[in-house]
Amino acid sequence: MVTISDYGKYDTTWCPGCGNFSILEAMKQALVARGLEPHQVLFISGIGQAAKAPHYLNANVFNGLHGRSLPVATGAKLANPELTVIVESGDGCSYGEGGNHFLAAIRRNIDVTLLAHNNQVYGLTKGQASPTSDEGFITKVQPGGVASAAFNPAVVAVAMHAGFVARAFARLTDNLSDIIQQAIAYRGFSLIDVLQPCVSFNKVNTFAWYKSRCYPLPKDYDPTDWYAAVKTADQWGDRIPVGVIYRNERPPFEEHFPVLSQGPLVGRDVDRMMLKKIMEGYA
Amino acid sequence: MVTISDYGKYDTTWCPGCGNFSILEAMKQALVARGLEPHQVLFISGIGQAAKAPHYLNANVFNGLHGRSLPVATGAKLANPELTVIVESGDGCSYGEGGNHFLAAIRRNIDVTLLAHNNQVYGLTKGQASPTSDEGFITKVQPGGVASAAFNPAVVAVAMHAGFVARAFARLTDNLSDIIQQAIAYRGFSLIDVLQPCVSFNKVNTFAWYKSRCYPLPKDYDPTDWYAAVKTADQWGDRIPVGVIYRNERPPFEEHFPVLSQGPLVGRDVDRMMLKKIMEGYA
Amino acid sequence: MTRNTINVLIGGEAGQGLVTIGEILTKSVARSGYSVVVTQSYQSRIRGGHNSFAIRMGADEVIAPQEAVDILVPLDKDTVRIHREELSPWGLIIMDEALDIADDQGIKVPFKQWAPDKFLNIAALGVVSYLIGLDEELVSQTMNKFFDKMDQETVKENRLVLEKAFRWTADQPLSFQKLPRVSHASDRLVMNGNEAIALGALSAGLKFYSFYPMTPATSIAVNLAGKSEKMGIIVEQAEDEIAAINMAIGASFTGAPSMVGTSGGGFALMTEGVSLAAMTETPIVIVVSQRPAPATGLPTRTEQSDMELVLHSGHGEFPRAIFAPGTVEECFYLTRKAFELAERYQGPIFILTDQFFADSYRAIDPFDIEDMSPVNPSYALTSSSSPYRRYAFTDSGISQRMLPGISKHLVVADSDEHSEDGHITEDLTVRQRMVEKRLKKGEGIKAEVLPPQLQGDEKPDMVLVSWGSSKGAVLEAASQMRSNGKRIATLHFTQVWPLVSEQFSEHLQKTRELVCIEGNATGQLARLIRRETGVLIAKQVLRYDGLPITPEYILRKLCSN
Amino acid sequence: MTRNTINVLIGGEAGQGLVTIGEILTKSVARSGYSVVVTQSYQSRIRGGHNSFAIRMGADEVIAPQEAVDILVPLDKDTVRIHREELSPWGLIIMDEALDIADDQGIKVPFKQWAPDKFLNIAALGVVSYLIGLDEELVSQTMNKFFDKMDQETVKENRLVLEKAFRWTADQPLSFQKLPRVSHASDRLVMNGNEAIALGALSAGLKFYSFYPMTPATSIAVNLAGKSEKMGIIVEQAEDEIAAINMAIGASFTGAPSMVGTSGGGFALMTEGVSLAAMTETPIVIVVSQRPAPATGLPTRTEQSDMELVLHSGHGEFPRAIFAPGTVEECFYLTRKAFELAERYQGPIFILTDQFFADSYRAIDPFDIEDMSPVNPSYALTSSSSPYRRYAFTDSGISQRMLPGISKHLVVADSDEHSEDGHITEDLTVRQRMVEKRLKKGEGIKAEVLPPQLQGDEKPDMVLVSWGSSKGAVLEAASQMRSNGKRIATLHFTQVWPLVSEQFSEHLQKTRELVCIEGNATGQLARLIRRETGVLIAKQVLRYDGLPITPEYILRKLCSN
Ligand SMILES: Cc1ncc(C[n+]2csc(CCOP(=O)(O)OP(=O)(O)O)c2C)c(N)n1
Ligand SMILES: Cc1ncc(C[n+]2csc(CCOP(=O)(O)OP(=O)(O)O)c2C)c(N)n1
Ligand code: SF4
Ligand code: SF4
Ligand SMILES: [Mg+2]
Ligand SMILES: [Mg+2]
Repeated sequence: MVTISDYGKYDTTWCPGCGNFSILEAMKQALVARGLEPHQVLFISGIGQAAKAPHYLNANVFNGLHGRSLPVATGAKLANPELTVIVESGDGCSYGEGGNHFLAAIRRNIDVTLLAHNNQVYGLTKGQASPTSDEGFITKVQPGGVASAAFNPAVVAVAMHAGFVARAFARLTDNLSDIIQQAIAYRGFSLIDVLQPCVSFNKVNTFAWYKSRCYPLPKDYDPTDWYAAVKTADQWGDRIPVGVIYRNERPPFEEHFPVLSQGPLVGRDVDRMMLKKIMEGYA
Repeated sequence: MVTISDYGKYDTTWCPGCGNFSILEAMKQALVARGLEPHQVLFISGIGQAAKAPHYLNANVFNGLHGRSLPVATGAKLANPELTVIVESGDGCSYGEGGNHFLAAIRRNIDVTLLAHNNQVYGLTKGQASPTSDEGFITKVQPGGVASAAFNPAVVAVAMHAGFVARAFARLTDNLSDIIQQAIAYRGFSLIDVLQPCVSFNKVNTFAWYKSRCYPLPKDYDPTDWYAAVKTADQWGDRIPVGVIYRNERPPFEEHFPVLSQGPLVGRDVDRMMLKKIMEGYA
Repeated sequence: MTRNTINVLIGGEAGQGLVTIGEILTKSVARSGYSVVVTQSYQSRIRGGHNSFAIRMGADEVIAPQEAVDILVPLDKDTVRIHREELSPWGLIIMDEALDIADDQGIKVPFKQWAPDKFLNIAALGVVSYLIGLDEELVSQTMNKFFDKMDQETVKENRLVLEKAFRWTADQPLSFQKLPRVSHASDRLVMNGNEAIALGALSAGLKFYSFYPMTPATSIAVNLAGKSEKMGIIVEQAEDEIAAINMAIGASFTGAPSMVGTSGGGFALMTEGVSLAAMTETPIVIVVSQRPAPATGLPTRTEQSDMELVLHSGHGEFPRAIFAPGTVEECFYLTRKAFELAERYQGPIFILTDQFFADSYRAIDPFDIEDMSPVNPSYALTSSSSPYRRYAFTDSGISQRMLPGISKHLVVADSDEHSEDGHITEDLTVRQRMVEKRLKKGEGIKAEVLPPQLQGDEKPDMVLVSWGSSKGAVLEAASQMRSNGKRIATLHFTQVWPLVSEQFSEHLQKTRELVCIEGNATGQLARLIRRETGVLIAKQVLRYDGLPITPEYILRKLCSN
Repeated sequence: MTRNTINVLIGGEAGQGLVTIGEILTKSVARSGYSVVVTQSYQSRIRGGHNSFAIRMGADEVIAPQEAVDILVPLDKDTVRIHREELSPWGLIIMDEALDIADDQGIKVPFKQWAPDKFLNIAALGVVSYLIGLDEELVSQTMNKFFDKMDQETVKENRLVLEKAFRWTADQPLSFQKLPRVSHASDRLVMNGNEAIALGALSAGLKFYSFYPMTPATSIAVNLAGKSEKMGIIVEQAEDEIAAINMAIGASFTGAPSMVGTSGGGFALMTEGVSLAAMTETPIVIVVSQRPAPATGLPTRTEQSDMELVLHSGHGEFPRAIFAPGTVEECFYLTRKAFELAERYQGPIFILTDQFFADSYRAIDPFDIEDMSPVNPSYALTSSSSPYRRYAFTDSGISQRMLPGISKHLVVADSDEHSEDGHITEDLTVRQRMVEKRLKKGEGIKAEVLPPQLQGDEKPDMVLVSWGSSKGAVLEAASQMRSNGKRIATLHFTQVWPLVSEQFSEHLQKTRELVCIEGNATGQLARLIRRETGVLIAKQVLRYDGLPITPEYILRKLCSN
């Protein structure tokens, strides 16, 4: 049986007090709770502080380019649908540089879990605004405050009828772990937008700021009601709901490929007789 | 006084019967109705059949790369806020290759009108699926039918609280022209998603298909009601509402730049005394 | 230009169906045992404008396009205006009498008398087929096969029109010189460059192809998608080129031999991904199908101006190989070779082609598909050492590759500089060794480079240097010059990187004159050769108007220069 | 290595404030009239790890970093472990007695006795300042200015700690050789490479800067953003690098002199846009600040491995210029020059720098800002001909540029091949002329190329060839070798493209030995020189471990080679 210790313990390069630590813990808990062994899991990440997370546990890892983890995850999952594929990256990575892939992943409903560490700032590059930074957020390169509206990934995902949409708060670790488990279990694309305090660069959306605002969705909340979910996802400000906001039963992308019903592509031979026939079609 | 003929008449490279012709006409009508002279208008486009539109009227034109017209438009408008900047491009250009810029333009609320010729297909490259192609749409590269959900630009834009969101049908030319006028008048980002029959490559979403489905929003429709607008924008299938779906009063992006209150950046001198002081700050 | 071949050019507006007649005629000619080279020229629009489809055919091997036209088939008046002066002295213009053009080489055909307008194409096909000496039955069969799912009624009508066309032409007092009879195998295939790349990839074991549509690369996707279910592969249209290459890298990482295809602008977007493949040491084959640039340029025309781009694409330094096939057979075999190298050296390998070649049909003998095994995978299913280290240092620079999820070994790949175990590092000693490890693989790639092909006179007065798709044109121009008594050799590169000076620099030094022939405006291969050998090729024949290099073009430039 | 300069290295974890002491010390040294070269080395993390800030200072001009450390200021134990062996024989380690390290070159300072922990930095600053001979009052003032908006209480405490540190050090029996007195102007500025680029751009008339954050280019944005309101410019963070360059092109098109800055991976994403700027003939300045690659590589370290990438970036063929400044002054002036060329030749012009240089503070004399006019705009407000043709053919290839909306003339720009009026065309004759027009501009660029700088012996036995940020290190290494009796010259390129062979190839031929010195693993400049001149530079000193080239590194390699 898999235990937390199978996922190891590593030194990190994160700042003391960073919200990333709880996310890492919640992730390990969730993997163990799902009975997944390290080799069954593939983490894919981009570049940023959050994107280093996969280096800090035992699993398969592809730590790719800033903003490009979802396409890598899509290819990886299509080539081996048996892997549990989890993308972990920051808000900049997932919604900024990677915005177009975010839309495409939702449209595909590829069976990948995107866990976005949303600290509303670019951490690794030292504190520029991210797409989720609140309007007016002041940084060294936005001395007059952010002029764009903040990107709300949850409401966009729900509006697009994404398969599974959740918001979480890093320090509600059990709640987060539970959501991660549901997301992994979900067969299709699952988004978990995790609010994560950055103690070094975000002095506005702090631990206390999130804590006083985040409230779990009520027990009787119905995540299958799309229209209600849009409103729930849109909520931001004094009250921020966390939990599974929306889910539906769209078939996962992989199901559209008959070839994948037999499992991974690796090791499949080339059907030379078929290929010969195909070639002869060029006569 | 400006007249239609000021906008000229050109040979096009479009197929006879294409929906683009009516869009071109509606655009000219709208420009004239707004009293805009050709030199006051800057058209920016990407690459595709739709993106050729600006070549077919008299105006300033920047015909850039596939998918990248919104950033060009943003820069152009910021450098000269007095220009009326209109982006015309296809669905592939605007929502596919350019998806990330679509999100960013909405967030900025830059005073640019995006008129997307949405034929639900890649025309110029001969009929591949576009982001707006309906699920199941069959093409030479999607022989099993499109497996991704169709992108609904209107619902995403509304969900993001875009400034001005409209859908139109190319052949309802007057309605379209009216919407274009409103969009140009709107101070902020305006999206007009124009359903446009492609007679060569889209044999599903034909003129008749659109015609039987598109209905104008009722007179008493309130485009300032966000929550209702989400539902309206989401409607697709047997009934497709056309008209101004949503609008709000967010300040346009340009207003965040004090320097722009004095008009275009061109020709401004360098304040050398100020620069000297800045330099001395490095002591 | 030569009477050994016949060059038929069909011209008209986009949408008039000229590609249809062109393809049926090409297939008929090939099935009759002749050799063909097709040149397609079209505009970036769907309807209207002016397009052409030229088929040069011969009993002996035809290797290059030809500008002079022997039979012109204009589907509109414009075609005559545009192509009239290309007509050879013995050439004919086969035109609908309704076109109303007076021309003493023109043959007015009463198409309208035989059938309604929509059969005009078939009628023209019949006339041309008769003129060049094809068998009516064979043309008819080819046509039926082409129109696959047609109702019996139309089949019959087509046949009837063809018959009328043959009969009418036979009755004309024409002395056009038919193709000589040949007894070649009739199982010849008709395939263009992109089709051969697709087929080569399938035979090599391709399992994943991702792309974003872009002319002239899209037809690779079309060819693969059409076969995806049968061959058990995945073909996925990505949201953009960046996604395309990153998806392919992801698929390759988890075990699917992967390829992407695009053209210049799309490739520019992929270059960060190229660097990622190199850093993570993930095998990937990248096809770049060139067209005139900068920027959008001329989307449907041809050029050879992205060689330097491909060679230096991706930030940082890493090894790569670039193949530039010059025949359809090479497209097939070099694609296989590209997969081999990608697997063996675990990184990006390129195939550089162009619009001319992508669309250029040729008659070829079938490949021995049955005897060709897919490329050996480079991954191992078990590891000798535990814990497994993805980037273990070795003498060759090649580390054992494993796949995630296939064994209990964990596979860690990183875009940051990493240690042997794949985890991010800032140890600068490790950095240095990793740079050396990656570059080391370049030596292996170099050791299996395909040398350029030297042909022609042993002691040439002039050596023509070229690469990629211009191969046939250069060879033909050289042989033409030789028949005029000149001593000419050709040195053609089908692999443009790495260049191994020892393989060819002596050939460059043993001649009085060197001429580099390239489809670009700055002489990229010439520059590269100088960089790698020090030899300056001062004289260049360059073409950059969007059209392919032809033997005539080379000869014109060499004489006038 | 030399006793003319003092090299102070402050090391510790990220977040310990070593940059703060480093910067105050640097400014104090500069204001005292000395010359400095700062080398910052840091990891890709926000807290922890090991970073260092080294200040080499001297009364004469200091031009390069130095590895040997004369005063080591460890803020943690790790620093001693990592840097101990760099300590010069006369070097000192200034450490908190609490660090508990026994070292006979170590000076244990009772920091904790003077003030609480948070003043440790100031205390260390005081000790070092005294040792190198700075004036207490000047250091104190510099400190106050640095901590700008501090309350009076803290100012007083800081002052007190400084005083204690000075007094304590004066009482120690130390014979450390202070800097000689100098009587230089005290209005020297302290500026790093990126700051000088930002300032140069402002003085040239920059009005629009768009970027996506990427180390080591981000500090350009930070510098510009901080001044944007005062200078009336727009600084915009884009959603990605593709947007950044396209925005800048848009802004330039409507009249704002524009610049973008990024590093390798971000630049790879911009390359399609580079091609767009070339095709539409839109002026743009592009700063590429290099770091070790491929892929993410080592984000906070230095390298010179993207020269070939930049030179060949963008699909298709078009002219460009690439500047590679070697001093902070050159950063300023070459940025101005880049704007000039961008305006004049209407296309992409590059500045190639790197992390070492981006972060390397130097003491410089103020620029004559008042006397420097902004770059002349290339656009005209009225047109001589009507209708205005954006791409009118001219002898120079340069067409009159106009701006949309400024007059009644319509301005049409196109990414497709276009005719003179800017509208899309498929006329292949026009295509050919447009290619020639664009390339023609390259001749103009070539005519104003900055020749490489030849220095040193007239009849050298060895010529050291280099480019960009390694300038100082190479010059110093050469002078070191000369003082050892060798005949050495240096040939340094501050513009790496175009290369004009006539300007320098004879220098390469008049020596027995050529050595190319580059911060990469494959010798990119050497290759380029061979390509352009035929001259092979067989011997190379390359560095690719992420650290800057130092005089010592060069000497070590040249002796061991
Ligand atoms: C193409 C590219 N552009 C920019 C960068 C620089 N970069 C590295 S991390 C980062 C932002 C990180 O922000 P986020 O994704 O929110 O992660 P965080 O550090 O906040 O966890 C950026 C811009 C890069 N590595 N690659
Ligand atoms: C970077 C890049 N990728 C791909 C292309 C090829 N391309 C040209 S137009 C087009 C799609 C056009 O579709 P859409 O935007 O819907 O316009 P339409 O032709 O349907 O009007 C594509 C993929 C390109 N020019 N540049
Ligand atoms: S910079 Fe912010 S997000 Fe990154 S590790 Fe530190 S606290 Fe966490
Ligand atoms: S291909 Fe379609 S969209 Fe393009 S011009 Fe023809 S009908 Fe219109
Ligand atoms: Mg973040
Ligand atoms: Mg379209």
